[in-house]
This record gives sequence, C-alpha cells and structure tokens, in this order.
Amino acid sequence: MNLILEIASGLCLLLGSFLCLSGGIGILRFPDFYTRMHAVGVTDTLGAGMILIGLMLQNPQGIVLLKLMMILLFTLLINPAASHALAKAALRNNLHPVLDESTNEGRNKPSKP
Amino acid sequence: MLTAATIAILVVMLLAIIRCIAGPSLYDRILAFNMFGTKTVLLISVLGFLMGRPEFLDIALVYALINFISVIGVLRFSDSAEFNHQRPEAASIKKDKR
Amino acid sequence: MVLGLYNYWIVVLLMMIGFYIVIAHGNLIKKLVGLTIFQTSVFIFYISMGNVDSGSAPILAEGVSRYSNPLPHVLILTAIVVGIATTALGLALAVRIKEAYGSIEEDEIQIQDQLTEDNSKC
Amino acid sequence: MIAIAIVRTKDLLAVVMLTGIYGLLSASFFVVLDAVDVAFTEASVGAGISGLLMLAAITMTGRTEAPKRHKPLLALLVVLITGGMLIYGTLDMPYFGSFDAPVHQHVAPRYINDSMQEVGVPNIVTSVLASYRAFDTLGEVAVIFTAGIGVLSLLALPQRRKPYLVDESGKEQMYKQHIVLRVISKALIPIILLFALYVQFHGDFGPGGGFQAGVIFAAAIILYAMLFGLDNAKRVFSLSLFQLLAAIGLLLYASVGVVSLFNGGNFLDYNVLADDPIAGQHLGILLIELGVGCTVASVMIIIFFNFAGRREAQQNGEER
Amino acid sequence: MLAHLPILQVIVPLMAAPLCWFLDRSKLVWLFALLVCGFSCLTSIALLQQVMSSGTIIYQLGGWDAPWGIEYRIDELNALLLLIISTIGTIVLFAAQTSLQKELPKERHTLFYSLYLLSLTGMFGIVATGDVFNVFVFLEISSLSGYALIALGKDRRALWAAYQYLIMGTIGATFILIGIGLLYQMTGTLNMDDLANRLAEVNQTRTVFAAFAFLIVGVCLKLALFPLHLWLPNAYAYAPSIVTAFLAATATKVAVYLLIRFTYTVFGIELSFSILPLQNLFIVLGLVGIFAASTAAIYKTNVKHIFAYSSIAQVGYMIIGYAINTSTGLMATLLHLFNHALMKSALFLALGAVMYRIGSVQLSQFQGLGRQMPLTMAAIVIGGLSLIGVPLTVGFISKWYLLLATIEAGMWPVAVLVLLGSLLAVLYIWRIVETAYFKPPLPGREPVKEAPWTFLAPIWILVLANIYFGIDTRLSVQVAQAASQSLFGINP
Repeated sequence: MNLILEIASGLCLLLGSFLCLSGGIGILRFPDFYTRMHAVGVTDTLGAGMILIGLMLQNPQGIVLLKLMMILLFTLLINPAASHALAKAALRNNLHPVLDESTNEGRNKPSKP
Repeated sequence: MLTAATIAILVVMLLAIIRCIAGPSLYDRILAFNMFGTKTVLLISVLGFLMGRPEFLDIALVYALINFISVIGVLRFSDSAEFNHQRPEAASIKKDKR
Repeated sequence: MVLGLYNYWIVVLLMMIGFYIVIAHGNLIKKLVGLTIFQTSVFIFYISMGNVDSGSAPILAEGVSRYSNPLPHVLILTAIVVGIATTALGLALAVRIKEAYGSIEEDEIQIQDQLTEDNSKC
Repeated sequence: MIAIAIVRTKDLLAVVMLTGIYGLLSASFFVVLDAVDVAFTEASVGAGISGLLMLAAITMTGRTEAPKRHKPLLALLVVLITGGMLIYGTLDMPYFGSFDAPVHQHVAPRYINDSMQEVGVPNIVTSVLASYRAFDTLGEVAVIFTAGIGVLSLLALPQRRKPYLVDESGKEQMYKQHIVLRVISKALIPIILLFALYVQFHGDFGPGGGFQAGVIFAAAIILYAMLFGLDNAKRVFSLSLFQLLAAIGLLLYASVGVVSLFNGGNFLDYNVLADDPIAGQHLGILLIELGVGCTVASVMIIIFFNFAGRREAQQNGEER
Repeated sequence: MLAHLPILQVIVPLMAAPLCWFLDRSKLVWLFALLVCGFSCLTSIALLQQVMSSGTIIYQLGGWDAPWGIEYRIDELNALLLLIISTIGTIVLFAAQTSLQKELPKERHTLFYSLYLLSLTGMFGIVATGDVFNVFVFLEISSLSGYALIALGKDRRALWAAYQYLIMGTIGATFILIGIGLLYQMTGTLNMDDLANRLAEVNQTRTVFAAFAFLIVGVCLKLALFPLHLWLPNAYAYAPSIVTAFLAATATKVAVYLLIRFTYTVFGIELSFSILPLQNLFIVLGLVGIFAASTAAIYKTNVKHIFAYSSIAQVGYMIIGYAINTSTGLMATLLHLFNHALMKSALFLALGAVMYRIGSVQLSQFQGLGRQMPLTMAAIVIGGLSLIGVPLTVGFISKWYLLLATIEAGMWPVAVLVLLGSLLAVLYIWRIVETAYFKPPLPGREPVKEAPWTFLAPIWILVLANIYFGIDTRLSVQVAQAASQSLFGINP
C-alpha cells in the first residue's frame, strides 16, 4: 500500500513538474498575451494541482492534508477568476489578440507598458 | 522526487520573472506576476515537505491569499490609473459606449 | 574560506542596489521602493546570521534537536513592522506632495521651491 | 534575486510589481533559512500590503518616472564606500551557518533550551517576541500606531459630505464588470477571516501570531473594499470603529503591563498574572497578541481607507 | 511604586497617546497632554534624585534577567537627559493650545497631541533603555512621529522637508540597524552592558570597526552633524512653531546622547578614541560645522532658518567637547546640551509668538517689533545673547567649560577657533536685533499687540532659567560633572 502511494505521489509530482515547466516555457515563447494566458492556465491549475496531489499522497493524514486541500481549493478558485478578470481588463484596454501575424501587425500595439 | 519538483518550480519561477521584466504590456506582467505567486505557493509547500516539517503549509496558504489580493489590487488600480490619468482618449471612448 | 561568506556578499550587493536607488533616483516613490529594498536586504542579513547548518525552524518539535537562532527572527519581525510603517508614512507624504506641487520629481520640486523663495525675498 | 533588483525600469507600476515579486522571493528565502515566522510576515507585508499601498499612491501620483538629468556619480561613490565598508566588515565574520558563532552561543541557547519551562510555548519566536522581549513588541505596536496617526493626520479628509450621486451609476457599471471576482471573493472573504483567527490563536504552536493575523484580517477587508467600493466598505466597517480598535489594541497591550505592575511584578512580567507562572505567561501572551492583532489590523485598514478615500475624492474633483 | 519609576516614565505618555482619541475637545486633550507631561517631568526629577543619591538604577522589563530580557539602566547621564526632555516638553506644550489655533485646522489638534506624546515616548525610550535594539525601535517611534509633526506645517514646503527628513532619517536608522546587527554577530548579545564586556575580546576585528562606522554615521545623520545636516534647516523652518521648539530642543540632544552612549559605554573609550582616528575627525567636522552653519545663518532671511542653522553650529560645539575625550570636555558637552535646550526652546517659542501675531517669520517682517512686542523681543535678545555666550547667561557657562577643556588638552588653535565661531553668532543675532529695534514699523501694517500670556509665561520661564543657570551653576554643573565622571569611570 505504502509503495503504491509512494509511486503515485512521485508520478504526480513529476507530471506536475513537467506541466509547470512546459507552461513556463510557454509563457516565454508564445507570441501574445492571450496565448500566454493559456500557458499560465495550464501551469496554474493542472500543474499546481498535480504537485499538490502528489504532496497529499506523501502524507495523507490530519491537518496537513486539510491544509493542502485548502490550498488546492484556493488555487482552483482563485486562478481562473483572476485570469478571467485579467483577460477582460486587457480586452477593455484595446489589447487585441494576434490572429494572423501578417495582417494584424499594427494592431498588437502594447497598451503602454 | 521532491527535489526534482523544487528544481522545476524554481526554473519556472525564473521564466516568469523574465516575462515579468520583459513583458511588453502591463497585462503580461500581471499574468507573470500571478503565475509567479502560484509557483511560490507550490515552492513553499514542497519545501516544507523537503525539510520534513509539513506544518508550515500555513505560509503557503497565506501566499495564495495574498497573491490573489495583490493581483486584484493591481487590476483595480491599474484600471483607474489607465482611465483617469494616463489615457484620456481611452476614457472618452468608454464614455461613448455608454 | 571565501565561500563561507558568500551569503553576506549577496546581501551587501542588494543593499548597495537599494541604497543607490534611494540616493540617485529623483522620483519619490522610486526612492521609497529603494528604501524597502535596502531594508529588506538588512533583514536578510539578520536572518542569515541566525541560520545554523542542519538546523530547523525554531518551533519546538519532537525529533529535532538543532534549531536556528530565534532572536534575529524576533528582531526582524519588529523591523519589518517598522519598515511598513515608514513606507506607509512616506507614501502618504508623497501623495500630499503630489497634490501640493503637482509633481513627484525631486528636481521639479526644488525648482518650485527656489521660485517661492525668490518671490518672498523681493 | 539580484537580477530583479537591478532591472527596475521607469514604469512605476512595473516597479511595484517587481517589488511584490521581490517580497515573495525574499520570503521564500526566509523559509529556506528556517525563519518561518519572518517569511510569514514578509509575505503578507512585503508582497501584499506595501504593494497595495504603493499602488494606491501611484494612482494618485502618476505612473512614469522622469529621466534623470544629472549624473549620479557622487551617489555611486557613496554607495560604493558603504558597500566596501560592509565587505570589509564581513571579512572577519564567522562563516555563514556555522554553529560556533558567538551569535548561537551566548544568549540564544537559553531561549531554545529553557523557554518551554519558563514560558511554555512551543514556538520559540513567539515566546521571545511576546515574553522575553515583550517591550520591543510594545514599541513595535506603538510604531504602527504612530504611522496610523501620521497617515491620518496627512491624508484624512474633512467630514464627508453627501456621497456624490452622479458617480454612483458609473461606479456600478465598473463593479458589474467584476462580477465573477465579486462572487468568488464573497466566498473567500469569510474563509480568509477565519484563517486570520486561526493564525492569531495558533501563533503559540506554529508560525503566526498577532501581527500576521492582523495583516491577513486587514487584507480581507481591503479586498472587500476594492471590489465592492469604498463607500460600501465604510458602511459595513466604519472608520471611527477602527480608530477606536487601534487605540484599544495598544491600550490592551500596555495595560497588561500595568496590571502586572499592580500585581507586584515588573512591567510586562506575566508570571504574576495568574497563580501559576506558566498559566500567567499563557494569559499574558494571549492578551498581548490580541492587542497586537487589533492594532495592526485596524491601522492597516485605516491607512488603506485613507489612501483610497483620498483617491476617490481626487477623481471626483477631476471629473467635475 | 518608586521602584517602577523608570518604566512609568516611558509608559505613561505611551498610554496617554491613544487615550487622546477618546477625548474629543481640543482644549481637553491639551489639558490632558499637559498633565501627562507634567507627570513625566515629576518622574524624571524623582529619578534624577534617586540616581544622584543611590547610583545607577536597573529595571528589568518582564522580569527577565538582563541579556535575555530588556533592561532599563538609568545612570546620571540618562537621568539628566530625561529631565531635559520632559521639562522642555512640558513647557513647550503649555503654549501649544494658543499657537495651534492659528497654525492647524481644528480637527487635527487631537492627532497633533497624540503625535506629540508619542514623540516624547520615543525619546524617553531611547534614553532610558539599556538594550541596543530597543533603541532602534524607540528611535523609529520618535522619528515617525517627528516626520508627521513636521508635515503638519502650513507651508507646502513642510511636506517636502518632512519627506527629505524621512528618507535621511530612515537611512540613518537602517545604518544603525546594520551596526547593531554586526555587533550582535560578533557578540551574540544586545544588552549594552553585556556588549561592552564582550566587545573587549573581539575589538580588534574588522567587523567591529565596520559596526562602529555604521552606528556613528547613522547617529550623525540624526544628529545633523555638519556634512549630513541638509535635512534639518527646512524641517525646522516649515514645521509648526511648537514642533520646531520641541524638536530643536530635544531631538538632536537625544542623538548626541546616543553618540556618547555608543562610544563611551558600548565601545569603550579605548576603542573609540585611541584605535580609530575619531578624535581629529570629529573636531575638524565640528569646527567646519560651526563656521559653515554660522555663515549660512548670516545670509538667511527667514528667522527660523537662522536659528536652525545656528542649531547645527551648536551641535558642532557639542561634538568638539565630546571629541576632546576628557572628563571636562564631556562635561562641557553635557552642559551645552542642557543649556542649548533651554535657549533654543525659548527662542523658537518666541518665534512662535511672533508667528502667532504676524503670521510670518521673515526677517523683513520684524521691523519695529521691538516696540510692539517688547517682552517677546526681549526674550529673543536674551536667548540670542546666550547663544553668543555672553557672561551671566547659560551660554557663557558651557562655552567657558569648553574652552577650559580645549586648553587643558592643549589644543590652542581649537580654542581660538571656537571663540571666533562665537563672534559669527554675534553677527546673525545683531541682524535680528537691528531689524526689530532700529527700523521703523512696516508701513501699512496694523500695530501688533504683545503675545498672549500663554506664550509669554513659558517663554519667560525658559529665559529666566537661562539667566538663573547662568549665574547659579551649582545644580547643572554638579549633575553634568557626575555624569561625565561616571562615564570615564572616575569615582568622585
């Protein structure tokens, strides 16, 4: 039983790390704000969730578990909300997604960094 | 395994910082900031396990909350800053829509 | 032997950066940010002073025999509070200055002051 | 760490965000260095509250920094001298982390070894903070209180007239856009408040205590104020109530000391508060942590409300 | 209750500050604050008596022994400082109610008194404590309230001055924090007495030198010693008059106290003066300070500016006395601390009275005031004479001892320069006297009435004290002597 838990937690951690890393690369490499947001979404929910679940499997008892659940809940609640608000605010301030590099070059002017 | 996760998170944090510094628009920065905050939460919780004292998850919890609050704060204040000081033309467009 | 002190040197570097921002920059808010960095680096300095190799956080627990030094932690808790108090007051002052002078750049304020001084002389 | 600190560009908003990151980073640094309590505080203060205050200030003062006109050679010189002095000073220091350093040999061992018998609180930081060096903490509360009064004396507006009717509709519009956030926060705020209480009373056993709890509490209310509007927030939590609370917190702390005076001990000597010294210590620490939490939370809220109130007044003035 | 005097000294104003919020009416708050100040004044007198009769008082806060807990350690030096601060605080506060009516909107009065009391608390705390970190905490209390008090000034330049003061003050405080950290690193203790003992072992290390440098620079920033004085003139000039009178008389004194405490008690005379070239450095800085500041004072047109620069010059005298490093020199410094507090508070209060009546302290506005406000102007003249160091005033006594000390130490050139510096003071005082007495009143201005009695009473108490301690020197000299001798370890 213990071994299974150990392996499961290890797998979760690894998967989470991989997702985080890919998201991290994504945030650097993606061309515009909205695609970057996608990358962040991946790391923030799935990556974080995986790592947290991995941790939960490490020490499945008592208050520690409770706290981890709380953190998970918070990340799952907070991040989508924040991203939503962020996207909305960005759109309102005339930051348009890059749809096609060749035609839309002029429109992606950053709204004053 | 925990060490691997720590290293991965640290790398991601670094990437987020780069985006935050380079990010062409304000919102890129906020995004990176948000991501950075989440990663810090993860880092702290993993570190707690790494050091064998998992009761320090309290800190991670606080980070999560504080992170949320500061992102909201940045959003709210950047909104009003944009509208009222920096970009009068944007404000007028807004009014027209109403 | 040098490696044993690397931590302090990083702190010193941070301290210098913060201090430089305080002195060299003209923007009032920026100055306060610099001040925060300056203070934070001092905090890190204290905390690294209290660290012990293979020590654990100073909360008594079973199975842990070596703890870091709690005293610097206490001092820094106090100092952080003092720091935020100073920052808040400084920001309040900056806001008032903006209202009174219409600017938060050091040079512009000094020019304006010079003008008032001259006016009152004549 | 260093990289961030160096690249502080002209846009103040970005600078503030970088400061937030810096705060988070140094907090994680503190965790690595075993200073959990400090990390706790630094996270909530460095990354949270001070960033918010700076933001509030920036919206009032404008975002961009003017380019520099003079060459800061002199400043560079001063900084270099200071840094050189410090490096020079570090050369004779005991190595980082070595156990034999005088720091760990003289005063600290007693805290670590005896505080359980003398104070009876597992968190050594709390026992030192609230008992051995309680007077420092009293000073700290007084500093916060001073800052509160200072900000109040600088930014307080004369008595508010009737709320501006014209703006209400505009504001409503603005808040409607945040409907998702508002729903989420409505769910979160009670949890945050509960968590603050947990931190407040759990400070004896884990990281936390009055100060951190106060900041978290304040953060929850600030969140409310940001999303539901300052006027609404003021309707729920009136400003004068917080002024009262701030004063009461400081008084509570000091009067614990005075009571111990009357019970025949020295100032802030908790041993005399109850029949049993340990029980007395517990009572004393509980009370003063409560005082700290009270003052810190209310002063933070006072400061924030004053900043935000000032800002709204300015905007209303501009729109007319 | 007598055993608890040291803590009562600090804690009473501290608790009174929040209590101010519960009293609504401005006048009531004033009375309350005055009462509190009067009480702390009595406490400090009692403390001084206790110390003089039975030696150093040690009070352990929280009942913990010294290096673990914080202790208060009151010797002659602290007691003297406590007395100065509380007395000046009380007398100045007496005039506050009247002066504030003109200079501050009504709703800020309560806040003002709270801040005033907190500032007082901070200074008491710095002076009374025997723990270096506690010094830092209370230093911040006093300086934060100081910034806020200065920013209350009517002129918008007050804000800017307060901001500059905040930046400089915080840098100073952070430097002190670094210094404390380095000391702690080398010794593992924060208690001053314990530090002094344990530093003896490690005092040849570079870390201790660095700590020393940081502490000294930090304190000097607060002290407004010559090259670091830039924040002071504006801060004094644009603050509300009461604040100026209070801060000018006390804030720099506290910083001088810290300097003395750190160099003599914590680091020990040997390290401070024989290993490091501190003596010459300070004497030169002091002299340059006297001349530069006095010259600047001559060319200023705002009378508050004049006296602010003169304060910097006076700090120069104190530093010289301190740097001579003899018992007499230190005694001269302490005497000058006491005397300068008396004269500066009298002068700034008198300026406050002028401000109250004519709403400005530009020199040009002073024309003809000699006839219209005879009592106030007479006070300014006597205070000015005291600044110059004319016999029969307190200024003379301290200058006399300073000269004695320099001559004793064989530093003739310094003595001559000190005398020359006093001559510069004649010049700027004369400018005020000339304008006030020998120029006709400004045409087109309503004749000005004499200041109200709430101003005159404290001013003249201070002025009479000026003269009294100039003639009957037994009390002040005795205390100063005892303090300086105990610092040098000589038993009288």
